[in-house]
Amino acid sequence: MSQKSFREALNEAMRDEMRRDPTVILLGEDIAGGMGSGGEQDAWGGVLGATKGLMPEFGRERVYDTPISESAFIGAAAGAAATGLRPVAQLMFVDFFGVCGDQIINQMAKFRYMFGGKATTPVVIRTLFGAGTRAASQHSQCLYPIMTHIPGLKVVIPSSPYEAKGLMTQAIRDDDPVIFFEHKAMFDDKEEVPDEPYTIPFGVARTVREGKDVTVVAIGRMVGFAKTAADALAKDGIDCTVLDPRTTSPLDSDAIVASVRKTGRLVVVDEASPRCGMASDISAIVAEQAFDALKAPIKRVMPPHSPVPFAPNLEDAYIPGVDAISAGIRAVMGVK
Amino acid sequence: MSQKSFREALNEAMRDEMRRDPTVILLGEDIAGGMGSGGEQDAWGGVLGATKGLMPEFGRERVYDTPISESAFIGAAAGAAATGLRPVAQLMFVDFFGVCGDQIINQMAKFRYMFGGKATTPVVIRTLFGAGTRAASQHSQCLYPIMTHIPGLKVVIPSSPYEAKGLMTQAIRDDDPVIFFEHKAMFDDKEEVPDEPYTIPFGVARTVREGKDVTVVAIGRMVGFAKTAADALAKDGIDCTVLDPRTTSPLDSDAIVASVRKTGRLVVVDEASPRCGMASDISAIVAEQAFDALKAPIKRVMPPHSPVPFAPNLEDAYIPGVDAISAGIRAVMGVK
Amino acid sequence: MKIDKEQLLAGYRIMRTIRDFEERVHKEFMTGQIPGFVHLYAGEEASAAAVCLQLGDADTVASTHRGHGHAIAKGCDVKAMMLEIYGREGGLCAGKGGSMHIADLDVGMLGANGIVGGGPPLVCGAAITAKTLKTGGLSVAFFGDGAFNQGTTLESMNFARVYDLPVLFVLEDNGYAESTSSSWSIGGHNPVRRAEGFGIPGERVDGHDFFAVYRAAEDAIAAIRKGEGPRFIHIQFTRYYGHFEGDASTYKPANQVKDERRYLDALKFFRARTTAGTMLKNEDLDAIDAEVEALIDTAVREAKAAPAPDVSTLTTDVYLSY
Amino acid sequence: MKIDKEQLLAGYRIMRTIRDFEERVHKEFMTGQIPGFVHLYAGEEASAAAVCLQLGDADTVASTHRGHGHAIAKGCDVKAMMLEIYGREGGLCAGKGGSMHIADLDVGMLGANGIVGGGPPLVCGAAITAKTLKTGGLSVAFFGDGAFNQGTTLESMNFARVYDLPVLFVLEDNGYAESTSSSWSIGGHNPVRRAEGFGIPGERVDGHDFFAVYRAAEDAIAAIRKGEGPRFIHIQFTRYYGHFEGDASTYKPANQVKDERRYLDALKFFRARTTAGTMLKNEDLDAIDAEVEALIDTAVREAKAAPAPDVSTLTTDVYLSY
Ligand SMILES: Cc1ncc(C[n+]2csc(CCOP(=O)(O)OP(=O)(O)O)c2C)c(N)n1
Ligand SMILES: Cc1ncc(C[n+]2csc(CCOP(=O)(O)OP(=O)(O)O)c2C)c(N)n1
Ligand SMILES: [Mg+2]
Ligand SMILES: [Mg+2]
Repeated sequence: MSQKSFREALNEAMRDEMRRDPTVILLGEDIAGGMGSGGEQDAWGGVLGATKGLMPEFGRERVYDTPISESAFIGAAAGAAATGLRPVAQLMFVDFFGVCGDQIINQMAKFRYMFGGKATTPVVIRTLFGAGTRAASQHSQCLYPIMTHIPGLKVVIPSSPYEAKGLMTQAIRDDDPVIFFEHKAMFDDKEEVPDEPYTIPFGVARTVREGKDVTVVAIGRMVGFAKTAADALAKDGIDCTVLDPRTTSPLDSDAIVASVRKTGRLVVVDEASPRCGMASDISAIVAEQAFDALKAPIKRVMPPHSPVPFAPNLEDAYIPGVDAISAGIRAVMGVK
Repeated sequence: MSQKSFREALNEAMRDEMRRDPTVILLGEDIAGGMGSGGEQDAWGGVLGATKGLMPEFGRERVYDTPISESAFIGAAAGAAATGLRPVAQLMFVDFFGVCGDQIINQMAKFRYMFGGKATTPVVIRTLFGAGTRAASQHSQCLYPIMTHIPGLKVVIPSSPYEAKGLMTQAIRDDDPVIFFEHKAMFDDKEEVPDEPYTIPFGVARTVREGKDVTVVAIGRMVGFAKTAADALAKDGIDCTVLDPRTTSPLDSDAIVASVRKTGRLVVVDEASPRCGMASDISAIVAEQAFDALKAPIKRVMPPHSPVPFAPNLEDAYIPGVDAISAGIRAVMGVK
Repeated sequence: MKIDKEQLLAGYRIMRTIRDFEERVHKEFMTGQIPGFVHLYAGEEASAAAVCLQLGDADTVASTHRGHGHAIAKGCDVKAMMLEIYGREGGLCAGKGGSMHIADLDVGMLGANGIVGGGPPLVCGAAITAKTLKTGGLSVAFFGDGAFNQGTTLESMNFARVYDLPVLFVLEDNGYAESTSSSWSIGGHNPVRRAEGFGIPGERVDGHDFFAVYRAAEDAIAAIRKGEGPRFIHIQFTRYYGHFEGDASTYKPANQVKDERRYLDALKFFRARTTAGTMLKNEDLDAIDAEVEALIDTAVREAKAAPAPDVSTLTTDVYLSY
Repeated sequence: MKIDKEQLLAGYRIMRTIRDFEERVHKEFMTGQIPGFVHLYAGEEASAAAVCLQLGDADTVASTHRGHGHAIAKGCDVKAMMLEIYGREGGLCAGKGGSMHIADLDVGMLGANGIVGGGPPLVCGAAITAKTLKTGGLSVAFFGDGAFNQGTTLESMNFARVYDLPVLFVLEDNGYAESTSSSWSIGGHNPVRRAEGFGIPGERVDGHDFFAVYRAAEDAIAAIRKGEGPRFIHIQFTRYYGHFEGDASTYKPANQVKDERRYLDALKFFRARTTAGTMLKNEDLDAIDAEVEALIDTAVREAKAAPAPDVSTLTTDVYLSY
């Protein structure tokens, strides 16, 4: 056990699984770095450094730096998975989904079903997401609702370093295609993380905080914000449960519904664009399954329906923050 | 006014706008057909024939048959729109979104915002969607929730020939990027359609049927199914309002909320995959804005979370049909 | 070129099976009992046969929407294929895939594909598996002239080159993508030169000539197995039927359609060439013809008689666990 | 090659403006006041300058994530660009785009692009506009060596070819895509041959030599304007800074980094060549240097002093109407 960053947690999970299982390989742009350069090798270690050190340990036979050809190498990951490997491929930013989406939504996601249950496709697509780094409209999106929408994919969104390690280990061992979302603004977050490997099962929500008045479901980076808001509101006598679904597909709707049955109120905090997003998804499930328990309208805390802006003040206003979450909780409590 | 098929309605709208405005051009695979062949030209007229006759009338200077290079020609449509034309490009099946998604979600959708309001991108992407033709997993998806999720896109889903013509005319005249969904199982549907051009505004729902007990919101092909179900239930004394939003972005949430305020009950019928779909989106809006008016849980009638199967009996079971809709309506009415 | 009698007969059997399968599907499709779309491979048999004949268990192929031929050549069960095309229980893909998704990973057939250009990336992955697990296998991407303009295909060629992956790219140029002529759609009009632009050596062959394809594939496969990385073959031939069933092929010049079966038939050529001398006897081939005819007959009969899949399977096999 | 004194001075002014702009942004970035990512074009000036100098109002360019140079060369307002990079009110894109999305359609600059390979398809569209509206314009796609392996780029080359679109494809090969060497990533190692594989004539030039780029672009543009369809230029040069600000470029061999500014400087070469004889005088160039320095200085000062955009603009300009 030691303090580890989100980056280190991911690195350890990948390293340990590569040690454990020779069929685990990595693919991605500059995940080692220096390919063909004549200069420092492993100079890059992935865009935010999460794969640093893996090429030196496992060699270029298992760590594939790739040309900028996402369709080719994400598709190669799918093809390798269907034929016996466990590839972990990095789609550097999930915003680049559009140049290789077919291999994700029509190929890896559907093999098993289309082929009548014969295919096993244990592939992990790691990808950076989220706003907050002044990276503007094409490098700040969430897009996990798109992945969640597609049957055949599993979608994982860790909310802390501990979560990241356990969920990544599970993702690599999992036999289905997993899209693994890493929030780029969380890479330096630190907490106590075990040194040995462990897994966190998919589809089991984490209770971050237990309270009787409101259920707050938050995703990814929003979990920390929701906890901060809830802790502060506790001083005002508002007692929140904060749930982190961990995976949006499968989604632990049972835990969410059960919690709302206790609290009678739901706030969903989602950094994704609001239309057809995860906040709506969770809201709809609860409106169907726990309607009778609801004491107030379901409140969704989300960014506006606009691309992510560049200017810092605009981006800050875009992101659902602690204040917006507090306001949402107060609204369902009917207090100012 | 005359009986026209969905196909003819689309064809007329495109033809009339091309006559009216020389900046309207068409792009797509085999939208005329016979390119370079030495055989019959216009042999194809688009995969379901909606553009037949347009190349002979307007020439190959305005009707671009393309290689199978969706990124190139969908992106070209975006680039042409940003520089002064009004391109109508066909992405043959929306399932192919994954090979050209970037040009849709990151380029055309975001130009105006990213460029500080300077860009105008009047492009229409026509695309076939939906199940029911035994076309299996990669040719039967809806995917409009993905487009609806992306700020900057408008999303249109006509539910009949009359709707198709008016909405297509509006789409071509509209100054924002429009994704225009055409249900492939509806091309031979017929109804009375005016001969002259007309537009149907975006963001204004259509009341297909007015009733006091339940609001049924249905999309695309589901509108007809919902009407059939509602008409039959009227005999049992269940009086439904059926709303067709026509466009999912912008969405006429006011009309939906107002209707639910009257009826107190909501059923949403959506052919898209259930997670983060339109049914959830509409449900969440109502759970937020008309919670106090709701007398029963919101019911979503949707297909299962699986790819679309090939075998006819499986596909029939997959698609939300009249029976499933009736059952949904009965459920919110609390009757068997 | 090394090819013995047994292989010749095997090659002919594949071609005959494909031809009969497709002609029968064509006929049965008109009765309305086959659901959905079918794209027939008749006329293109020499490609699948001559290439796949030289593949072993460790080798894999990715196919296209026009996938029946590759599936048969790679060893998919013909009766299970027919059940699949009819959407019946016992189908190769349990009735969930249909014609456009015929696959059998157990025999190294990575799937027909509804997405033009869907296969080439997958093949790079299968090649990486072969390299990593040291199976000695190679992987073949069959793709059409239309698919040759799809970015996924082009990227894959580059990717295979920079990693010297054991991949054979087979461009099946049947002259058309739907109604669009490949003489127009392929800028530069020289696919071999395009492949060379990615550093991949290639050659062009007449796809009506089994022996020409066999020899080109033999050379390419030998180089790939030696570790030289990817190769490319541009096969030119004719599809006998429309793009899909229902297409009348009016975009083809009329005389072309009229003549192609008569003058451009890989099976006829094969028979003429192999029986002119002492290689094979007409009876050998006649025997295969009869066997194949019986097989296809049985396959269709069984498919028509088979029940639809149980409706409970609608939601199975989306995931291994969920 | 036809180039008069006025154009030479204009070309030098562009290069000097780019160089100063980038060096200043580099310096200011370290103070922490510039938000987000910036990718600097210093070292590559001759490409943007020599190409864009030959473009007119009807011509358009699509750029990359490394877009400042193309924006300046195509005539974007330098002060508004600086405001944009700082994320301030009055920015060229109202503060919403930032460095990676600098654009100004009014001057034919179709945008920097955060997506590698995002621009080439757009350029095909701008070329179609030019053809349809008979403006006589052409469109230039600038893209990097990394982008040359992106399917979108490759598809666009084919698309431009089959329609003979007035497009100039300019491969800006600065040796690296992030830390990946272009000598590895481009299969076949011969971009000109790759372009020829799509039927597009091309040539390779030294990008540190303004005159070499100018001449190649002049030839290409003349052919395009004559209606011969797309052309390709492979420009080889050096980026002086890291991939983005913050990258220490350790993947480059150490001596390479040390020497490149000294020996591979388009501005130095330009001065030496133009002032060796009677073409230009040193004073001419010195005057431009001083003017540019003052301009950049003002731009930075004004940008730092400018207010942030009004927060109400967060949700404006998503649509024209909604
Ligand atoms: C990405 C994508 N675009 C378009 C289509 C529609 N489509 C199916 S087959 C086909 C033509 C393919 O031509 P080619 O690659 O030459 O193969 P062939 O049909 O001639 O065997 C087209 C356009 C598709 N399935 N996928
Ligand atoms: C589709 C896509 N993939 C990856 C990236 C991340 N990325 C940004 S710039 C870059 C390298 C680009 O290299 P090159 O095209 O040579 O341009 P250069 O940076 O050298 O100017 C990469 C990988 C991206 N922005 N878009
Ligand atoms: Mg073809
Ligand atoms: Mg580069």
